[in-house]
Amino acid sequence: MSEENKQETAQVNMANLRGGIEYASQWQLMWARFRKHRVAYASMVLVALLYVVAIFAEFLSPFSPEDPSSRTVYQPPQVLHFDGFKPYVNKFTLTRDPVTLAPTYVKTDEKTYLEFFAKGYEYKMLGIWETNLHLFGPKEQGEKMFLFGSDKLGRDMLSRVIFGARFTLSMGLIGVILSTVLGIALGGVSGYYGGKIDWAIQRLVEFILSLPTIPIWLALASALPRNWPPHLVYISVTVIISLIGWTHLARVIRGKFLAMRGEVFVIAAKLDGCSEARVIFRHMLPSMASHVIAAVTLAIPSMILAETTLSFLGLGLQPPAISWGVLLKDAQKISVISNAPWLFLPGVMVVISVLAMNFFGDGLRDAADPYSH
Amino acid sequence: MLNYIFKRMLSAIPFMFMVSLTVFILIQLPPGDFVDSYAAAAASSGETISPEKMADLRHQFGLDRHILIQYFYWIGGIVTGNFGYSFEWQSPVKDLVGERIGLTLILSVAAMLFTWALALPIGVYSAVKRYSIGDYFFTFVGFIGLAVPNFLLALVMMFIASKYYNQDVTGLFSPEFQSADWSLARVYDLMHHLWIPMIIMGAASSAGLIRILRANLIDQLYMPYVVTARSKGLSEVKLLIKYPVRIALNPFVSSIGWILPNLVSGAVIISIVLNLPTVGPMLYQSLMSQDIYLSGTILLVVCLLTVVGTLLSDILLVILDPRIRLEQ
Amino acid sequence: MVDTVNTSIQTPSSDIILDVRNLKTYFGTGDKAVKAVDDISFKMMRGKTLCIVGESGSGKSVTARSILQIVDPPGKIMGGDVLYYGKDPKGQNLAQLHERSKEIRSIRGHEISMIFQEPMTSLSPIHTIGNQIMETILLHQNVDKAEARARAIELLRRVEIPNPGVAIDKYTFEYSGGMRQRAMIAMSLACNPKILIADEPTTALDVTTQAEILALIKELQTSYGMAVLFITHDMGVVAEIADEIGVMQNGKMLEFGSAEQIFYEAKNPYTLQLIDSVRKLETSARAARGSRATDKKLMEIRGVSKIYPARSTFMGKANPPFKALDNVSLDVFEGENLGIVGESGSGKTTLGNCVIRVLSCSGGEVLFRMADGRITDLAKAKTGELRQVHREIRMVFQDPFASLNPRMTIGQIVGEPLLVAGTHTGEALRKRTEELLETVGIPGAAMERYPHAFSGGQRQRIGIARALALNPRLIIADEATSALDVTLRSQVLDLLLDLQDKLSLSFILVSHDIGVIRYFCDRVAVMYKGQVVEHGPAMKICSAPDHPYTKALISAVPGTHPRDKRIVNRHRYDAEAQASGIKLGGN
Amino acid sequence: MRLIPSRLAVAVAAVAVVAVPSLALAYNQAPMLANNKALPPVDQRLPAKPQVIKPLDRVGQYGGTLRTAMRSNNDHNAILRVIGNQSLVRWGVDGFNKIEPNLAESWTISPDATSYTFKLRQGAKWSDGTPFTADDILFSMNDVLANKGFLSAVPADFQPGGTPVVVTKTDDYTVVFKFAKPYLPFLEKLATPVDQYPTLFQKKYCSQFHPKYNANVADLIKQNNAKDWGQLFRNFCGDIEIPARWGNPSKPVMDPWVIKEPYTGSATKVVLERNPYFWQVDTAGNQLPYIDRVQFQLISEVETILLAAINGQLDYQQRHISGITNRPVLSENMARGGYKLLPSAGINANQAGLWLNHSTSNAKLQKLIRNKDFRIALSHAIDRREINDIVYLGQSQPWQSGPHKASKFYNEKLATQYLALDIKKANEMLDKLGLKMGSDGFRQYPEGGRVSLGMIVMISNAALMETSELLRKHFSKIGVELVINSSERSLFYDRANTNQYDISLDVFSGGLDPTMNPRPWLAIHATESRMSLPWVKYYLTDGKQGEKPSPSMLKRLDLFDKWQVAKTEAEADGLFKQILEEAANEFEVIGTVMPAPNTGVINKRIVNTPAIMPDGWTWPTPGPSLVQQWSFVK
Repeated sequence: MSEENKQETAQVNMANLRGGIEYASQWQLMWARFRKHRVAYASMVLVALLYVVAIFAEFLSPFSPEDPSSRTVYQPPQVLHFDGFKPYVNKFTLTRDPVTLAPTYVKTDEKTYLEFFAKGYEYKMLGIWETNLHLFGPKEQGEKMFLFGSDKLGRDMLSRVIFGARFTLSMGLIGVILSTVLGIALGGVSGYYGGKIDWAIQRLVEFILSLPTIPIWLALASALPRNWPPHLVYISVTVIISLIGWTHLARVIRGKFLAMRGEVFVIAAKLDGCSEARVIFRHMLPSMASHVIAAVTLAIPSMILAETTLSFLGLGLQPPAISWGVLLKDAQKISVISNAPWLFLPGVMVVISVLAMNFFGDGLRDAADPYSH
Repeated sequence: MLNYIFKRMLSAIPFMFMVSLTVFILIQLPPGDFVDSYAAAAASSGETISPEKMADLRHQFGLDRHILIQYFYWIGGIVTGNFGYSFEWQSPVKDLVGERIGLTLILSVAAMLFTWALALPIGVYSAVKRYSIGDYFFTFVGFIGLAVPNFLLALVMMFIASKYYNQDVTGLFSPEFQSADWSLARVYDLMHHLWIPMIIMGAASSAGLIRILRANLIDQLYMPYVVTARSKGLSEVKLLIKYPVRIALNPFVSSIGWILPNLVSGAVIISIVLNLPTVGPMLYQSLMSQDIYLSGTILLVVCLLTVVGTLLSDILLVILDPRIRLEQ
Repeated sequence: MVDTVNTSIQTPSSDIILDVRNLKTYFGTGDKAVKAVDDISFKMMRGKTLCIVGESGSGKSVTARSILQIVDPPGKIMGGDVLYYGKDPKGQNLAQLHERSKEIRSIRGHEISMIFQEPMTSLSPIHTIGNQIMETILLHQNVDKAEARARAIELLRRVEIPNPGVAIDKYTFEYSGGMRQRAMIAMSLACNPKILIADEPTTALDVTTQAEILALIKELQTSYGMAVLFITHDMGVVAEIADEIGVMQNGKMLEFGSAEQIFYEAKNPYTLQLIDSVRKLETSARAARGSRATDKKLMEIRGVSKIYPARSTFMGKANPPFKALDNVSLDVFEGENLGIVGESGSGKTTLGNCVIRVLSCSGGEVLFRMADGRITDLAKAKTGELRQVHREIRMVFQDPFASLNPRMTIGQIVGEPLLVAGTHTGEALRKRTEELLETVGIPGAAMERYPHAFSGGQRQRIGIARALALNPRLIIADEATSALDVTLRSQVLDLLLDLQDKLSLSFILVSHDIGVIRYFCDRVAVMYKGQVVEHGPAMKICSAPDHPYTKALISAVPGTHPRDKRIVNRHRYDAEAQASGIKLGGN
Repeated sequence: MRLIPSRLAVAVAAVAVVAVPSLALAYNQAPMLANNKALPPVDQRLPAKPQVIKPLDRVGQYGGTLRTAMRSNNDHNAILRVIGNQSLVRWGVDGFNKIEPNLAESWTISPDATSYTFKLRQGAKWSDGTPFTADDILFSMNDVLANKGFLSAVPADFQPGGTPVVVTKTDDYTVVFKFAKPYLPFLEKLATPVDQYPTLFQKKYCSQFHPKYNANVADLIKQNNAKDWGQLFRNFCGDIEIPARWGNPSKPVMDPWVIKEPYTGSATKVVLERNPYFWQVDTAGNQLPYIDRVQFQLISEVETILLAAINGQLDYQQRHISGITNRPVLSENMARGGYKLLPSAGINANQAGLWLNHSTSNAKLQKLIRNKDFRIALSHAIDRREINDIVYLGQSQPWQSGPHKASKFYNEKLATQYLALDIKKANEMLDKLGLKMGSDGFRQYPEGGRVSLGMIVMISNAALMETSELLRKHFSKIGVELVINSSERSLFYDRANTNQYDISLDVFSGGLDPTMNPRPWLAIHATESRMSLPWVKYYLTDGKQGEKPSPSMLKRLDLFDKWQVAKTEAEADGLFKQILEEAANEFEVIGTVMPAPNTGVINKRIVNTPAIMPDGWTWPTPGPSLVQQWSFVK
């Protein structure tokens, strides 16, 4: 750095020295190390993409996920073709075999042209302003197209998968945040103070860990008063899953705190006259932050799997709410496997998102300690 | 060692008591009781049950008494070996659970052995050959095992097995062996049916185990005692097996503590889909229909399995690692 | 760049056991490669001890390991020859052998064996000592298990480990520091090697134990007639045992010659500086600058004791309660440098921690006269009062790397005490921090950089700057210099003395290094097993002590004159106490 | 659990009979029984005049095992359905229109329809060889059913108008059922499975668990740690609808097959073997049943049952897989599974009926629901063709709540009024009711607030869930908001019974059995007549509790009381037709579509199965089609 901006950065740092928050370098080191891990970096981009899809679900989905239409029941996915630069899909007509009643689709040569920023169904963007603008869709507003095929009621699977992401991914996130807060609070207290509190909290952790997860979810989820509307059920299921999830994190945090308590620079901070809160938040937590973040990213996938399992058992979210678990529950039929396999696409999405988060979390954990060799 | 085990057993008693209380209350939480769900189930298949018959049934099952009285009746019974009556089957819970626990254990242990057989070699390989193509490949496969929801995997595998290999998928035994007593042919038939559930249950937990073994082994590979061993003239392979792998095995062994409960509870889902006669489907049904004594007993047994599992892994750890045994 | 040293001392080839020529070992490839060993040549004579000395990072340890090709990855031997004449008189070039070949493996542990610095981590934690020794025997000699076990027991007896029949089945953590190193030596002698490479074997040991081990190696060398390649950074040890000496720095061999030539006719300035910095610690700088001690009592330590309760081990066998401090009484006078010396386990660090209340003591009182004259008992002070005390008594820590928070800039670290006390904010805080750093010789502009950007010595200076932040009256330095290279040690001590003169400070220096104590302190207290066995003026204690333990301690300190070797005629304090070193659980 | 081994009882009977010289055997028996030495010859096992059954297609062949599947819990009635309920009388093979003699050879009804005299089939024997006599019926009716220790009250079907039936016998083979008031529907009730009590318990075997006949029943109770003699009795002799009915191999029965591998909690399959003493023969004199064994495979997951059927591992399966959605996958795998399709017609009046709650707690809405025009408007808003195409693959037809054409009570208006899709007319009618359209596209009450209907649906019924989502779209087109509260089964009933709903989407019963299940037109069933449960309470407590029904309902309830005590068939049918006419005029509840035909599977090599049979519980499919005359042919 040239001389004068070195001075200038010195001023900047000193100015907010009072706050003492500015420790960019730790993150810069971690970020540099993380970027070297190509797979983890790509996974991070994918995860970010998934959450963008979850947030802008209405805008991204070409059709409303809930409008049934009898003419397009169990329509197989349409392949996208390009006529010059104009993308289009071929229309299908539904004929039903009189004996077996199986829907058979005959490809016609009529084309449905698609375009970006097409007009579609009305919705409130981010709950603020009314619009009917969608990322892409058929040119004429009434037309239909099914890139991911359609389900039993003729609803567009692509839109349903996109809306499903909203519930499943957000449930994963909120659940993890809940269990992180619990994990840090309890793990921290038992790690920092030790003695009786530590003993009690560890016994509680052991008790919860020894309860077999799925049966307990079963019991808790079935204990839900089921006349609640879907979003209330959604929040309570998230709470249930995180009730069990925090124990692993609590153990990681406790271990870190115990190790940290003996560190020389922590003793030095105490001797510098720092209050207990300052010792924890200014000296101990920053060096643990990287490990906590890594543990959190690895916890989200298990939350997503938990949601799908609960929905499969018919306990988590119920139709008419839409989540990947609910979509998979509907697909869980032999009749679907044999003649509507595209209904398993939500399963593929679950696998992709869980994989991406695992690799992302793994990369974070390796990069977590920039000072380790 | 013995008094340690005895002490652990003693501390397990209050623990199990607390578990049984929690479990019992959990089961009673949903609105309505067994008779309601029985009436609902009957009604949904067209048969209707009059209100006074329902009151009759409630009296019969003793459901009109206060929760705590029911609990102490149950716990009192357990102490004397009577686990109570299942409402639905009208037969003692002990017999119902007795037969199925055996198969659950067989399935879980088989899945655990499969997990270890898979995780040990892969874990060692990907640690020694860090960041090689093999390492990335196995990590990827491991994560796939972790990522695919097991009920989906179960259904698809079952469909393929029955459609293309016309494998009988209606249970752990083909019909003629179902109630036959144990014979070699029956064991072979069991093996023939066991491989699908074993793979599914093993896939997820082996991924976790590979990650742990790989991380521990990497730490041990560059320890000074490895350099000492090399300076003594030991060959790389002998050196690898005797020192780093041996020490990295300790957490691997202590994984029994958390693998057993996961497998048992994981088995619930897979048994439902694959229709295996384990405690899984019975637990799910009894929870749904609030057959309290039956589901309470199963949950209690599963928790007992967990406690035993953790104790087993602690003991194994002590045997394997002298540092814990002798040093404070 | 110093010209390459001529090593062509013509001696008949028959008694050369090892001839290393233009050895190059690099880490990494291309221009970024680290040249750990850069074109080193030397010869080892049969039955003689060659010492290679150099500071950390000089490449001495990599040289030793290159001989047996057990360099940690990514290190690789790039060139040069290592001719070994032990097995095949015409010489075998070890450098050409592939690192996994059978030939090199038949030499490792059989012809040439090695011992390391930290036996605790160099021996397997979960295999018995016997198992690891028998492994070498069974590997190279075709004998059955019973025979191998008998040989192992014999070896343990050779290295003076008491009742070896029982010791053979014990684990590493059940041995004391010295005993572990003896077991390591026994293992290396399993197959009567012709060369023993010792990579800083005594650096981690107390001075008395170090003396025992050096004597043992000397005695085994003569009885086995083997050559010893001794790697160390301690010139005192070199003076005591070396027949020939090689001085290394940054991968180069600066000087090579007999002990006489190096110690008395050294030509290379770096060698001279090494010798001088060791000799310097045989004088007292404090005395040279004139004592600033007054007779006003600053602190009175009365009957302080610290007892750790008995803890039952896993199997229920409870070991007795451990008395770390046993009724210690000491006075500290204003302006004085009080030294507390003792070996590991003597309780010196515990005393330091109890005084500043990092640990609470089980009994006794620590009276301290505050700046405003009030006398407070630190042992029973409440947190509020304690905070005021911690402004007047500050601490400097041993490990420079661990004592600075890696995630804060050094400006923030040094400024923390001021920030917390609220005495300075904003610009005033920045100026005061810069001033503090300047006083300890660190450029103010470096405030924005992080601890990982500084060397050990610089970090220790930053630690000192932090201690000075609140204008303390007493600084407790707990082994403040023991983690530094010998050349830096005296510089830091000089810095502390300068500060003392400028800021009228008093010091309590806790150390195991007699040289440092003699150089820095006015008065010294000697501790052994939690008790103060003797105290008095530094010069008297360090030259003519009264108490037998102090005598043993002082006599075990290696001198810096090959001509009057001191270890060989050292005084041994209750030998059986030393010998019965196997106590349950290291401390 | 074996107390007095039935073998002993058999031996005693055999000794008494062997003395008779072996006549030229008029009847022949299944080869399977040939090697069973303990059995007397077939002629002595059959009654003097065994009932002759004419097989539907042709005389069958003996042998084979009928493999079918059932769910592993709460599905015990699957066994009753296949084995069939052997009552005094039975339904005709093709449906509800005819009652045929079964265990009773003949019967006479008193002119005032208050007393029924049944002549029993002489010589018919229980499965352990003991003769079936009037004493068994008296034991079942007077000693068990009437005993407070067994049931707190005699079932309603046996105490019409509150006074229990009086059962007496004039001789060993004649029994008289005397009612206080005329009780015409008694015969039909007897044919239904829930009223099989008279012929359920054998006096000789079951009396050992009855305090009146066995003094030391107390230690038996302790021995089997039962709570009281009722539970002990049920464990050994079972009851109409409990798993224990199929749990005791040594319990004597009159059914064509006898339990061999009992149905217990941990069983993975239930096997029944032919009853050597079964009292029916075919036209060629062969003792029925043709099939040797019936095997029920216990499977927990419905999809696995479907997979087993496709795989050809099941010979007969209707339950759980006959839904219309499985029709494509079943028909595609016919060749592979070696089966042919077995269609059956649902007996419900409507597959997805809208029970509008006339006493909903929401006062504004209640006034609207009670207004006929609002109901007509809602009906016109429903696009029944779309429901039929999507949910029932176009196999059903629009229908309201009336009985089917096949039933003699078919009422053209009640079945087909207001079926047409007419959004314009619906909107006009709603406008006339003063429900102005709000800005958010939904209508508002005159006094403010959006018109919103909360509809409860059972989560486990996929067809109802899909129909509800379609209805929501249809109603939104006329500005009426429909909120779907899908819920677990047990909660569905909990909420329905506590009146927390505006609409309940559920089947309308009474399509083919209107007199048996008149629930959509009469507020008489405590949990199922959901047009208004408070009205039901009013009716059941004679006005002391609940809420006074609408004038039209009061008129219908009065007609129903008269119907119950009608003396002649003609009088009864006339009254019932008036009830249906009144219901049609009121148009209380709205229907969507008739039940679509269900399709089960039956092994290609099985004959004598009816072309189409009803699919219900009062006609316990496939029992009344006489499974004992089904036969494998090579």
